[in-house]
Amino acid sequence: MNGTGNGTGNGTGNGARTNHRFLWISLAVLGASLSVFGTAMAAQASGGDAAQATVALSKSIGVWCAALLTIGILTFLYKDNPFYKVCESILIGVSAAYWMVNGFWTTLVPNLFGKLAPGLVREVAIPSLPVSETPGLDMALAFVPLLLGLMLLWRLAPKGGWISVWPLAFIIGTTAGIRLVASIEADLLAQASATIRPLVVMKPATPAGADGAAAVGAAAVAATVGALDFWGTVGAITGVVGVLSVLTYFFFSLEHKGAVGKSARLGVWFLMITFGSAFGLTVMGRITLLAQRLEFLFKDWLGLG
Amino acid sequence: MLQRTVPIAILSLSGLILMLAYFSPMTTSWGETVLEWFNILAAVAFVLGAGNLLAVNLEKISSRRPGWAYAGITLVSFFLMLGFGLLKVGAVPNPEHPDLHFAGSYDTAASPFGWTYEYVFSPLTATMFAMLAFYVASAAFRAFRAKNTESILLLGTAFVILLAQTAAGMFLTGWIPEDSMFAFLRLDWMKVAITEHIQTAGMRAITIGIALGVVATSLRLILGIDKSYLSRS
Amino acid sequence: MDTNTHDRQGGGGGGSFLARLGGIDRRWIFLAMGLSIAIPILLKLRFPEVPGPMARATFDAIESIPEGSRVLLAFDYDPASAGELQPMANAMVHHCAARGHKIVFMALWPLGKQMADATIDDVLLEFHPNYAYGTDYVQLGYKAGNEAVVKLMATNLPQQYSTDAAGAALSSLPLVAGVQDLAAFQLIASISAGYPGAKEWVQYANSAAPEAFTLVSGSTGVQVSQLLPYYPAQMEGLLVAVKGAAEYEMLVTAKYPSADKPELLAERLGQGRVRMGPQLVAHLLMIGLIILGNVAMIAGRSRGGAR
Amino acid sequence: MMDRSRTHRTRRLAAASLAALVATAAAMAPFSLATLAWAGELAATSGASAGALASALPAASTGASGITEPAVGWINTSRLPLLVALVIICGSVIAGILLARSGRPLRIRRLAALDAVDEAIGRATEMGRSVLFVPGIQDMTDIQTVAGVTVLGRVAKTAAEYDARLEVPTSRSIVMAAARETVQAAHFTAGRPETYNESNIFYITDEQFGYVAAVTGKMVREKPAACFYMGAFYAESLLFAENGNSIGAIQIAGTAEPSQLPFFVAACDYTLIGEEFFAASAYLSGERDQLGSVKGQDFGKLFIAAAILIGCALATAAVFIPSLAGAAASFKAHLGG
Repeated sequence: MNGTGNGTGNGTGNGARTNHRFLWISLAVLGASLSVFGTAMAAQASGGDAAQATVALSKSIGVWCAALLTIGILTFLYKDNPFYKVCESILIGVSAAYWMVNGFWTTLVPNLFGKLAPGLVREVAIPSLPVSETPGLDMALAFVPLLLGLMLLWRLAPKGGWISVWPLAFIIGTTAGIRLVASIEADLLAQASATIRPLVVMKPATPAGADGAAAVGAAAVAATVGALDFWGTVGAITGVVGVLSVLTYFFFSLEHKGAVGKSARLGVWFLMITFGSAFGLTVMGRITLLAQRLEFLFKDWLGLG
Repeated sequence: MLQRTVPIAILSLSGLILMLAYFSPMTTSWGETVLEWFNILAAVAFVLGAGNLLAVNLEKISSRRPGWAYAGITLVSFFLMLGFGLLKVGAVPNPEHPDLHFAGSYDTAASPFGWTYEYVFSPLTATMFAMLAFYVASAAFRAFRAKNTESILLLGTAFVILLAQTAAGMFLTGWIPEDSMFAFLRLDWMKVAITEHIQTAGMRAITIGIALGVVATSLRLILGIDKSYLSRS
Repeated sequence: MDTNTHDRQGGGGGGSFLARLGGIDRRWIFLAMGLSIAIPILLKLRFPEVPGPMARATFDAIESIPEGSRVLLAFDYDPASAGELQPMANAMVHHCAARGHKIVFMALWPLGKQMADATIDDVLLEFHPNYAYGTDYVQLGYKAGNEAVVKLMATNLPQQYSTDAAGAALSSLPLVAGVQDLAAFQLIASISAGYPGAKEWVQYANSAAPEAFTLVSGSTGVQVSQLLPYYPAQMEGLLVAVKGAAEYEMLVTAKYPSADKPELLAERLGQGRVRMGPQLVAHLLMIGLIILGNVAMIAGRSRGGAR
Repeated sequence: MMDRSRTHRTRRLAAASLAALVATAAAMAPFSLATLAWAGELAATSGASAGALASALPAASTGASGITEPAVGWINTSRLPLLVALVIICGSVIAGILLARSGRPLRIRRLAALDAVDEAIGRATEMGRSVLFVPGIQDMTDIQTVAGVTVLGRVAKTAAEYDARLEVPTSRSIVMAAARETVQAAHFTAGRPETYNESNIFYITDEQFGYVAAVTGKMVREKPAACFYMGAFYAESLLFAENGNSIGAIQIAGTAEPSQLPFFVAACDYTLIGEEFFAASAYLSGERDQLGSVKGQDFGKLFIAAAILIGCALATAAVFIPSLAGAAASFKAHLGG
């Protein structure tokens, strides 16, 4: 532990005073922003043109803000620079807070506090919080994650940090148990079952009235059995051979030599085609993303087109 | 004992119970309950993340490490957003309960939190995402070189798919009649054949392998063979 | 897997111009990519699309059902995928209305209802002002439950949707008053960005009544590989990504132009083609880059001997 | 014929697993009833996911319809085939472990990517630069993250032995906690607990692209000589790999996210593909038990390959002999769980 601390604040040492000053500065900035927005909201509430003007102003400030931040991120393509670093720092701060706020209002308040103190939550934040028929049981069950959470946080305490391994063991254990069964069901068996198909494909029964729907009865059956769908058959065999050869590639027990080596090599070829195809198919979506950013810059910000 | 045996026991037991719980109608929902607990746990653990974020950035500032000013920006934007959200600053009142401040919604563009989401958070993340268009190009240029059979297949497939994705594909091979015996030379035919037969097969095998890997990894943990997460022996 | 070990040296290290190209500063590639997307957007470049078989099949599916058929359009996406899917939605709504089909809107995604509402305002009522709510179109809105919604609709639609999105009883809306299940529709289209979406429609709607209706779908590029196995057996039409949208737009606007608002129609039903401009140039750039990289490698190899 | 012997085996295995389940269920009955009541309540009150749950509950208890086995209150008979598959697959992994314990020589092929791990860390040490380990962007509820963290344990041990500086930025608080435990454990195992520095494992933000912005920024500024990407990755895979390449780092990736494999394969030096990634921590540990479990995975693969071959043979035969169609379809359906 070389003085960086772990969130307990016990390691900050000689920089403590600077930190305090910094905290005060950020609090002041926070206060200032709050008052600005407060005024704007008050103007909006009072109605009239002033409110509309405020909304329009807040939107055009917003568009400028978004445009500058967009450009800031793009400058990273040329090289790392202070503009990018500012954008990066804002992004980290804002997004970390965003997810924490989200977790607080959508998980902690309804699912934890709402179980532990439903009356209070209903009174303060969620008037529509459903009334439970078994509040006692709910509360008891809500204590489990709370307890686990507190054990996890215990690592911030100076002593007994080993207790935080317990909730981790619980998390890892449950994850392993749930995913084990789920992956056998949804991935292993489902995919194996989907691979199974006839390796010979015949043309569909009646060629959909191509010959004026003349084929009836025995004639139709004869036509069905006779016609081999060449490309369908090739496709079906390719699919099964592909799955089996790639599985051979994943064999760990055998060196890739001899017949196994040949099959594994074929498997690698299948993998390469798979990856090439997936790569090519993704490009379109990525270009759309950039096109949308550029459209925003050109149209919404600069008013071109 | 408390530091080593108990965690292993907790892990094995919780894993086993959840494995078997799936098979009884009475306990099927346990998995979902645990995942719900996990969400709460993750939200509680934000304290850990936030504490760490503070510690790292405050240390940068206090020791005047290079770039300490950026740490300041991170902290200011963090606290602003956190304050806006937790206090529901400027929240739009709930029409049914206009008197309850905390019942209002804080994420519409009319509130500071929603505004910051719309004009700061979204453009920043969307632009980071959009950078992929550039990196896809540079990766294709650098990595798609015909060095051996494998790389020829990789780049050849990507090449065919890229051509087939645009009007260029139709321009080049669209004149080949669809019902002729040379229809397989059409780029759109090739694209469908590759994705439907080969890519599907490849992805299937990968998925089967992954499932087996998940089983083995989970079992190693549940059986207590893999104990790499245990510190302080 | 070791695929790429020797790349770090690039193709640089002297040699001819071509060989040096292999180790070019990647920022030139970035610049080229940026320009190849920016310029078509600024110039609004549109390239002619040649409709492929899938877009044509989708178009034909909507053409082939009798005029005035009852059609269900499911908006299974949100704004994040609107870039790819909204052009399809616009063209499909215009196409259905131009054929005189009666349209029922719904959504499996929470924000899908808003996308549908926007499409109703921007396309349906804009180009077909005679369409009346209740008799010519109905908005059922969003229902939570993913594939369970489809399953229930397949057997008992009024139980899933007892009212429309605005809360009016279905029995009060002539278009859907007598509808019992999905078999009452001649065509179902899912414009789909993932789960739940087109795949669930195939699995749970089509399997319940395979002969009753035609199923078509519009899909994002990312999830298309999951849908390909169903085309054309279980899904008669499939529009894929912006390209599919652009091709379909071509077909629809060519057959059904707007008499009084041609410019507005060209804009609203031209988004796909406008977005294909940057796509075409950027894809050609990528193809060019791959060729260039290989030419540079071969040039470097022949000069520097075997490496 | 095939089908009958299969059902026979199914019955026997089902009986055995049933007995095990009875014991577990009996032990947990009071608790399970409580949970059930609670889940029912939840379903009645809160929205979409719970709605699905509510519909699942009655469906589960009546799920026996259509299956020949009689319905028993505390076991979901429709999931018996899955239970059988679970026993077979887990059994083969356990068999692999037992085989390893029996002392027979274990032969397992090498993975180039894992041979490169030591080399990459050694190179970073020589150059006096750091090693970067990215454990993916998902939380510990994703088994890929768990696998990534176990690989981290091995990487951290080597780094501790070489005295290389290892940095682990995480995008989840709980992953940070788990990574700290693991790296600390690795330092203990390496016999160098004093060199463990907790502040090298730090949380950035839960937001995917915020995390990417921070990590790529860090990469171009500090230029780590080796980058490991082990865990669940989405769109950020290529952002990491291309920036890592531009700073000349050795890059070793491992993920089971099929959609991102193409980008890692194209842009990284070595990529552990899907199953290889899950085998990596066992490989790196070098312990017999763990290597045995890798061998066990191969037994599982043999089972699956055999099932696919049998199914295809049946389905192909059914094309010519229509009376086999029922058997083929039921084999396929039973395999699907």
